Amino acid sequence: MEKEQYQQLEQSVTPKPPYFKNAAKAFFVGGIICTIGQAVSLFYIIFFDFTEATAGNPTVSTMVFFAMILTGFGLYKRIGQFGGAGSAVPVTGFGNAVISAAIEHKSEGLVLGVGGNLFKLAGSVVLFGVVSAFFVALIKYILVTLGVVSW
Amino acid sequence: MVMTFVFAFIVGGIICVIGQLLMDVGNLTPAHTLSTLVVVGAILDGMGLYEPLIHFAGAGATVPITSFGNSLTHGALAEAEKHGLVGVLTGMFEVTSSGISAAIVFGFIGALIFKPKGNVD
Amino acid sequence: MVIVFQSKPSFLAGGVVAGPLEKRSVFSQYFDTIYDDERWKMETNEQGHRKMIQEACEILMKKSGVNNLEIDFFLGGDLVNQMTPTNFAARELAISFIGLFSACATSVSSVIVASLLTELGASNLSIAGASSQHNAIERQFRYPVNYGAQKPQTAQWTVTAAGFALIGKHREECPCIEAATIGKVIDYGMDDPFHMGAAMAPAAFQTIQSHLEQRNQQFYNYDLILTGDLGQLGLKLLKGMLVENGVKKEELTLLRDAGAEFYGQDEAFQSGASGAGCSAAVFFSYIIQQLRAGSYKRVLLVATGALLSPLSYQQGETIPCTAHAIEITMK
Amino acid sequence: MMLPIVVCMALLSGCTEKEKFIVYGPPQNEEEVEAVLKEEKFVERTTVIQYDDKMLVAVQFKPWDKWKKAKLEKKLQKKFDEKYPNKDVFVSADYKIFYEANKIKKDQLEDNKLTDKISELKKLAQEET
Repeated sequence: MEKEQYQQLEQSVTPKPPYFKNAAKAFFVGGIICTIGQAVSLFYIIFFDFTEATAGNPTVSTMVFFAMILTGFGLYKRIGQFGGAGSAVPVTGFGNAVISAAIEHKSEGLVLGVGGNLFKLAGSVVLFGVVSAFFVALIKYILVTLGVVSW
Repeated sequence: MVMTFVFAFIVGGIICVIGQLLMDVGNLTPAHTLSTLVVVGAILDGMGLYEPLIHFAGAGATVPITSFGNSLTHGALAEAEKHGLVGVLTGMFEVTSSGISAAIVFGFIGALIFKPKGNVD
Repeated sequence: MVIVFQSKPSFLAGGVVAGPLEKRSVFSQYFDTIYDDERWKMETNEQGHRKMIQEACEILMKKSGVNNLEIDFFLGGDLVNQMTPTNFAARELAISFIGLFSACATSVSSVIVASLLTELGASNLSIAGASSQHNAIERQFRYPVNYGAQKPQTAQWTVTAAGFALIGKHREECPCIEAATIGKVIDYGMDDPFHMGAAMAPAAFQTIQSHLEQRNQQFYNYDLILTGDLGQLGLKLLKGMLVENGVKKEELTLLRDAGAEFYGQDEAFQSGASGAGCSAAVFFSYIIQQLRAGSYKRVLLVATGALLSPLSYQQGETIPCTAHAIEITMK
Repeated sequence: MMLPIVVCMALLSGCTEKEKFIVYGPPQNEEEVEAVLKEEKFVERTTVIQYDDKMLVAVQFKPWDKWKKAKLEKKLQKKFDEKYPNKDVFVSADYKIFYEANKIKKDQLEDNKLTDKISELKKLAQEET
């Protein structure tokens, strides 16, 4: 059997991901996580000195804390298998990527293992976040200087 | 206040669906998907569109990873506005995202107290 | 290329240990020991992996009533970088050792080398086999075990198991190795590390075809043709290729896959089991016991291996695969 | 000692129920303030606290108008500044401010404490992330 012929066979046998089902599950799980985030946020607004504008930071940190607990007990990967992007896209997913790598590489020590591999999976998110922030600021600065837009 | 919860659910859900479609239809790995969304968040903030989304949906916009791009860009833009071109450069050293710091700290703590488990269910 | 063994070396015994999750395997009743701790009470997964190999070999020696001084060679491998678990286990076992790497096909390639050494007269008793430990392999090839990435339906689950066999001179009452085929490395351009079955199926196809051709045999001359870890989808693809090549549909019932059957129909494992330990555990427990019991007279075991590394697929390379086969008969 | 005039208004979206208007202290210009706020369709609920020459206007916008929160807040601030040039008006659409304003109303804070509390809230509202 030729390569091309085999690739055709492979295409016909391999099941397509259930797009709709996966999207629905992602919507549900992602929505729930964000709603929990909203509740945490409200908690900080009511019981501490945070406004709607400043409650974002403690909320995100708290969500990452929840991610640590769930990851440590091996529950986050079960949520991940069900929710797909629904649990990967919220910051809890970012936390899971960092924390799971940290736990995994503990066996190589705190410096070379945890330190060296902490951002093994999530490093690209930090990289592209910072770099794109730089370029967006630069472009906006140029546009403002040219008088195209204002701050 | 109830509506804020509803909007948080819907907007957060929609951002996750976009991520799922990038993974399923676009065939991207989770790392590629998250990187893409962060860049999208940064660009949206540059256009001044992310802040309104946060006002509208609260945690529905601050909890998804797109808010990383937003908060990093926000810091850089604020510096650029204050100090001009130099600010664009120095802004990079001042920008922070609480998610990143939290992940580092909790990652370290998690490594100290937990062991990797491989069970399926 | 086919090798026919004149002296017909025999499988004298098999030793298989598996991890806690493998209790759910349909083959679990044939395993010698199932351990409740996936790390074998060791600090790290890799140490647990080593301990598992040691334990399988010790059980094997105990079953056959021999000690390590009577064993001439230890042949085996695993999937961890530089095969440290097997190398370290060899240090503890203190037997002349060569590490072999054919990815998940190591279970059969090590038996082939052991049979050659026996045929040559250099070996009286050899241990051959392979193993894999889920956590150690996953973290190396894919993600940390606690990372919540969604696995597609095409993914396979790396088993935690070690399977070793004692190969010796021909004995009437034991299953013997008649012939073997060392496979070529086949690459049909598949590049998805979460769809290994599709990458490995063409290699299995080539090896089965050339073995049958050179041995002048037909599909129905075998009681069973068992592939290693193609998974449900890989098996489907292999069947598709065979049908295309003129094998009759009714003959395909003779073709089974250890990986596809390993965890039954449990959807938590997606397309089935994989890993070097998968084929080793099934071949050296279930198959040997069935042959001894007389349920099968002639089987062809085809272990498939995907020869990729995390580096190679990140650099955009496709996944080359190989398959090695041994033909085992029982009087 | 000047008793603070606390005016509280709860305008529910769409239907303005009269009984939702709770007025504390001698009513001065509370109807006028209410009318100013009612003019704007995007306002859902408000709590206004008046004392001395200061005024804290805590508003909550209708959900669909929250997009423009920053803009609308400014608009309202400007409107109040123009309408009451002699008064120090502070408008905030933040939920925290609204929540605290309601608490002030409920607890009936005393003069000196009120001044402190309000300047504290003002500082809070101006904090950036």
